[in-house]
Amino acid sequence: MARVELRGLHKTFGGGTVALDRLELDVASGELVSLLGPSGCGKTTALRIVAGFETPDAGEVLVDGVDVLGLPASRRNMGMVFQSYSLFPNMTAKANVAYPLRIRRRPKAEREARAVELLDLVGLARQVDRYPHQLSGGQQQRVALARALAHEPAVLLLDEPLSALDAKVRVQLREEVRRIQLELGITTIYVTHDQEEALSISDRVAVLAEGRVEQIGTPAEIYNRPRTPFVASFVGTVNQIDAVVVSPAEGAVRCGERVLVVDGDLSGHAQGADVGLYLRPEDVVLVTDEPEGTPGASGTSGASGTSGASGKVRSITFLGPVTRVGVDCELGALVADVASDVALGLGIGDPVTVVVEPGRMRTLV
Amino acid sequence: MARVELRGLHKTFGGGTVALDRLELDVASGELVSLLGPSGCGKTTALRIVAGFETPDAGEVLVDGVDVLGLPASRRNMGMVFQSYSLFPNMTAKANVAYPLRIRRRPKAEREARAVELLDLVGLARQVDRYPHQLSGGQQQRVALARALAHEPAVLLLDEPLSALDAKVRVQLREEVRRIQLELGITTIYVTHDQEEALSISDRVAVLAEGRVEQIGTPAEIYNRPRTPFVASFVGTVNQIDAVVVSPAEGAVRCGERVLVVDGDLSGHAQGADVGLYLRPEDVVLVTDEPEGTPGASGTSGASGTSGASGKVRSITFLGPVTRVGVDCELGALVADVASDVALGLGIGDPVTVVVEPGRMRTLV
Amino acid sequence: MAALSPAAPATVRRPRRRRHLPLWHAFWILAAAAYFIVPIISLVQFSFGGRVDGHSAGFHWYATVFADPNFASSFWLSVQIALETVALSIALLVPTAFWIHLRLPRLRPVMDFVSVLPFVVPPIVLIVGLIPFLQPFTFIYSRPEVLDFIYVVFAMPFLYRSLDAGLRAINLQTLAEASANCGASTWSTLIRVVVPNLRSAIIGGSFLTVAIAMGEFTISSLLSFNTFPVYIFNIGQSTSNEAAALAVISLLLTWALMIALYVVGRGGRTTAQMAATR
Amino acid sequence: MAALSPAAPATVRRPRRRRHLPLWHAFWILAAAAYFIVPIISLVQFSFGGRVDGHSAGFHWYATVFADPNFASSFWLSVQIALETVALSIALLVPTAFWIHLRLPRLRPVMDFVSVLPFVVPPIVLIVGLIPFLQPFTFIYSRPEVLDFIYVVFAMPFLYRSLDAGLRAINLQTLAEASANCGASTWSTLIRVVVPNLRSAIIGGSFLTVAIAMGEFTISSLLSFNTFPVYIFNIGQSTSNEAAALAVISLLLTWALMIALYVVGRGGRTTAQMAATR
Repeated sequence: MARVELRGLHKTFGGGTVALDRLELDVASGELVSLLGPSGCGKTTALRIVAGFETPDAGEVLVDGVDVLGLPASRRNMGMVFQSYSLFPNMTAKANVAYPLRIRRRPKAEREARAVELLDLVGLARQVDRYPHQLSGGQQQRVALARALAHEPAVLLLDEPLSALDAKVRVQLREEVRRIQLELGITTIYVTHDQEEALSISDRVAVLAEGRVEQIGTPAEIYNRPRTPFVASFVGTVNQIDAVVVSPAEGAVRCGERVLVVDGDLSGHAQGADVGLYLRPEDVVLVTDEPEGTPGASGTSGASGTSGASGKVRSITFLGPVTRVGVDCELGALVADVASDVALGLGIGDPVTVVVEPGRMRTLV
Repeated sequence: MARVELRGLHKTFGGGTVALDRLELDVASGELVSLLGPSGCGKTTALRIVAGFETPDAGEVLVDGVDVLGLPASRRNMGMVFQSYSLFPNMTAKANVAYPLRIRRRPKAEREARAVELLDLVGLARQVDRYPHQLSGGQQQRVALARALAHEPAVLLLDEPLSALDAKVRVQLREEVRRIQLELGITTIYVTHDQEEALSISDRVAVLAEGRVEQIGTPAEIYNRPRTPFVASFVGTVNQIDAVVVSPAEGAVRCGERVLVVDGDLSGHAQGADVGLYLRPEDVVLVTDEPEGTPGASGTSGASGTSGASGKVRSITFLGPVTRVGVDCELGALVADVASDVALGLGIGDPVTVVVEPGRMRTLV
Repeated sequence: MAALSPAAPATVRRPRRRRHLPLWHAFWILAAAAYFIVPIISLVQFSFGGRVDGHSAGFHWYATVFADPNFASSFWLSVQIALETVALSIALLVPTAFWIHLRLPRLRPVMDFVSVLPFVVPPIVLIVGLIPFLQPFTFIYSRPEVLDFIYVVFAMPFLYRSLDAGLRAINLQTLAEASANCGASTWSTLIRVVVPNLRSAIIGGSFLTVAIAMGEFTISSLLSFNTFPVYIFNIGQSTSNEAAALAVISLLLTWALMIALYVVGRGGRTTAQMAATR
Repeated sequence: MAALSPAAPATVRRPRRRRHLPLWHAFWILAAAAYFIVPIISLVQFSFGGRVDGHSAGFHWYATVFADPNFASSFWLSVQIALETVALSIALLVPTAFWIHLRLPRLRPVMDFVSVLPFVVPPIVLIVGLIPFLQPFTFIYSRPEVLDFIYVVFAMPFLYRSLDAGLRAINLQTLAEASANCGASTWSTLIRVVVPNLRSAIIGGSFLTVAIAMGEFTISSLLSFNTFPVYIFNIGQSTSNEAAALAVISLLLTWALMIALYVVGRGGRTTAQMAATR
């Protein structure tokens, strides 16, 4: 399998828009790396440069150490799945998958066998003779995936392949894409703007903003240890709290009237400096202010948390497994995700105590 | 405010497709009811009949007890927000919002004042003079909402208003739609195929399938007490487990070699009858098979659950706050959503014990 | 939002309103009758009209037409010119339209503009300008092939617009990139992916080109070539019944073409439906 | 997936490949030159050519043209017919196209088909059929207004297609429903929402209609009306230099029209961009 390196990729579009700003990225052999970012962050441009559909102003794209930028797209040996349906409408599913082999003048028997085998792999063994317009959106993208794999490419490129599909199909198909990628062990670059998709499918996620990699790491690293405010707010939901550093050595900050100990390195900050704290909604624990003896709404965690701030319920949004509760408290306006059966006891305007375990309140690394 | 009743709405399209099958629905004054279902379930047809864009084959649409089917769309006094952007491209945001009042020949000063007031309500006070093509998708839908409210309609109709928007904008805008709806107290019918959207925004959710209401209830009722397999699997993720009734009176079923006590009424089932159990992934607790003394992965719940089935980890998908773990166990192939920090200790192939609290395993009501 | 207007008036008309056939709908039926059917009926009547040797004419004028050697020669001249025009047009325009859509989309408005030029510059002006220019080059001027090159220009808008619509319907950019990604050269993509999906656009545009080349009168008359329309016109100057018979024959040939066009058009709609599933 | 072919050949050409100007690109530049520029240059030369009273002609032929009272009368006759044709076409086609798109989309392929009829039925055939039919009705046949009705049919495809493209670009169904939901009648929707958004389509189609009505030669010649193209032709039969001067004047008028068309076309693209943001 192939190793892909993007070195100092720079691309400016007409009108001076900087699409890529000296982008650096390494994808190890057999790895699936997602490029995650909002629209306009350059993720699709980067992929299209790798595929050969755009030319960078500067930089290199190395596949196993060899720069491929001089090669036209048709000779780069990459398989690509596009965002919009890209099947050839005049060909059946089988003919679509066999097309890369027909171009390579492989014998008819070989290419048909391989097409059937790949369609079986993507779960469409019974739809081989259907035309694209006879297939659902999800099925069309499965065929597109099979076609992208037909000529045994060194690298698989996926450009938001699931964004046109329904939520249920999207979840199902992303699991299959991952299963097939692991089965074949093919080096893969996956472009998406959907953070859950990126977290769930990737070996590593590269979060892009304004043409640069803001952070790259495993899904858990990106989610739990975001390095910039952009990553923290783009990946998942986050509460942001302003604080002032009290003691860099002990990791203590003052937030309103309270002194809290946070997770993360404060050594870069001077005493008295402003610092942003962030806190995931699932790490905010709410304790209802009920008479002693009745257990708090969140049960065991109760008063053991270090920072009990009293507040009031502002909004309650049922999301299924969890309920998102908006609370106004001394730390500011926070949202907390609590188990839905716990939230059933809450009403708007109820007084609650907000408890956060010390390790959960973090500064950006 | 107005009460809306749909009585026996029936609609067949050319080719014999039944879009609506004697649909019944009551929407109380000031209530927000979502019509939730997959594409083709008839939800949009129902909304378009209420709006006056389609004519049913049979049935009535009553607004405050008066059948409005004889009225053309232009005289029904309803405000609608469409799925695709529906702003008039030749008019500014302000002119778009003022349009319903221009049609009604209100004085220029009045309609301008009202347009500015409504644009302020939807958070676009500074974009009043922009043309639709100068606005983002989310802003266009805000203007469309303001326009739908301009003539003080009796009923607000929303046809998947957020489905063309990005995930982040979608979440933000649905909160605002709900805020404005509560502020104005306007009777609202909201069509969506996104179950989280329906759960989070509605007073009540009507789940539609094949032109009929499968179930109607509050978001928590729909999520926690689905009445049909369709509702259980369409709303949220669900594990389905086959079992045999042992004792209808005690709510006991046999599942593989185990006898479990389930939540839900089994009195309709005979002893020995097959029954489907369902179980939300967040209700599956995994206990790692570690030496005594070490707490189980899920902490306190541990061995206190009634049904410890031993199994093996099949897959691990990081989703952010939770990690979805696939487990093969005696109950079948299950998925469990566990807190991500808990899941960090798990690897594929690890032995685990699956514990389910008795109340969590449910039969369909 | 202080007060709401009442939800619905108390009086409700129950009978479902069938929308009336609008006025212009009726107009178009009458117009079609007036413009196409009435002249054609009068034409057919006329082609069987007049008296020959004291008897009613019957098929006399048709027989006269087929007996005239100029009928066949002018007809085949027009067919030959039409086919040459179509072949030349396709060879030039299919790659051009493909390339403009794929690589030079900024040129699309320019092409849209160029493709209306033949309508906007009156043929009479072009020909008045061309005649003094062409006259010295007798080896071109005297051969009917000169019409091929002129008709290519006049038929260009029709074929180009047909191709343009066809190319817009197929998501060309993505299909071409997918094909390149599969290893195909641009030429290979054109032949294996684009042309098969443009089939009905090419055929539809070709029929129009044939119809225009077969029916054009002004230019061939001014350049003094005895094409089929010129032949009809000349006959019409002398024997109007015979001209009517000729026109009927010409119409029947045209209708055969139109039916083919309609069948192809249905095929085209199927392609459009495929495209709509994107 | 057993073995993978190597990722990339070892030899890599570094210099970025600028795509070559393709062959047909060059061809079209030459073709445009041959078809439009060369005749026009020859035309202009010719209009200043010949000798008058032993001197070079200079603006002599232009002076002659403007001195001829038939110039003004034929020109204004054509302008009058063109404007009548445009007014009639817009009044008939805008509501028709709107209604078909909104309520009878199944008729769209039929309209597409009807709108090519005027190309497919050669004018010469229609006229040969119409003349014997019209001759008895002298009160129509003898007035130039008969041309309005004929030109409406010939210009219909252009205006209809322009409107069709305009209507496709504006998401008509949703806009009309939104307008109805706001309380507007269908008529009100047409006037306040549809027409303003079709402005450039209507103006563009109208210019084409004007150009066609101003430039049509065959029919007006056969029906013996002295329209501007017929006048040019008749002059060309006698004084070819004067005809060239006339053609140049005609071209300049046409170009004024084209520039207007281009400016409107740019406006149209802005509308398309708006539509693209949907």
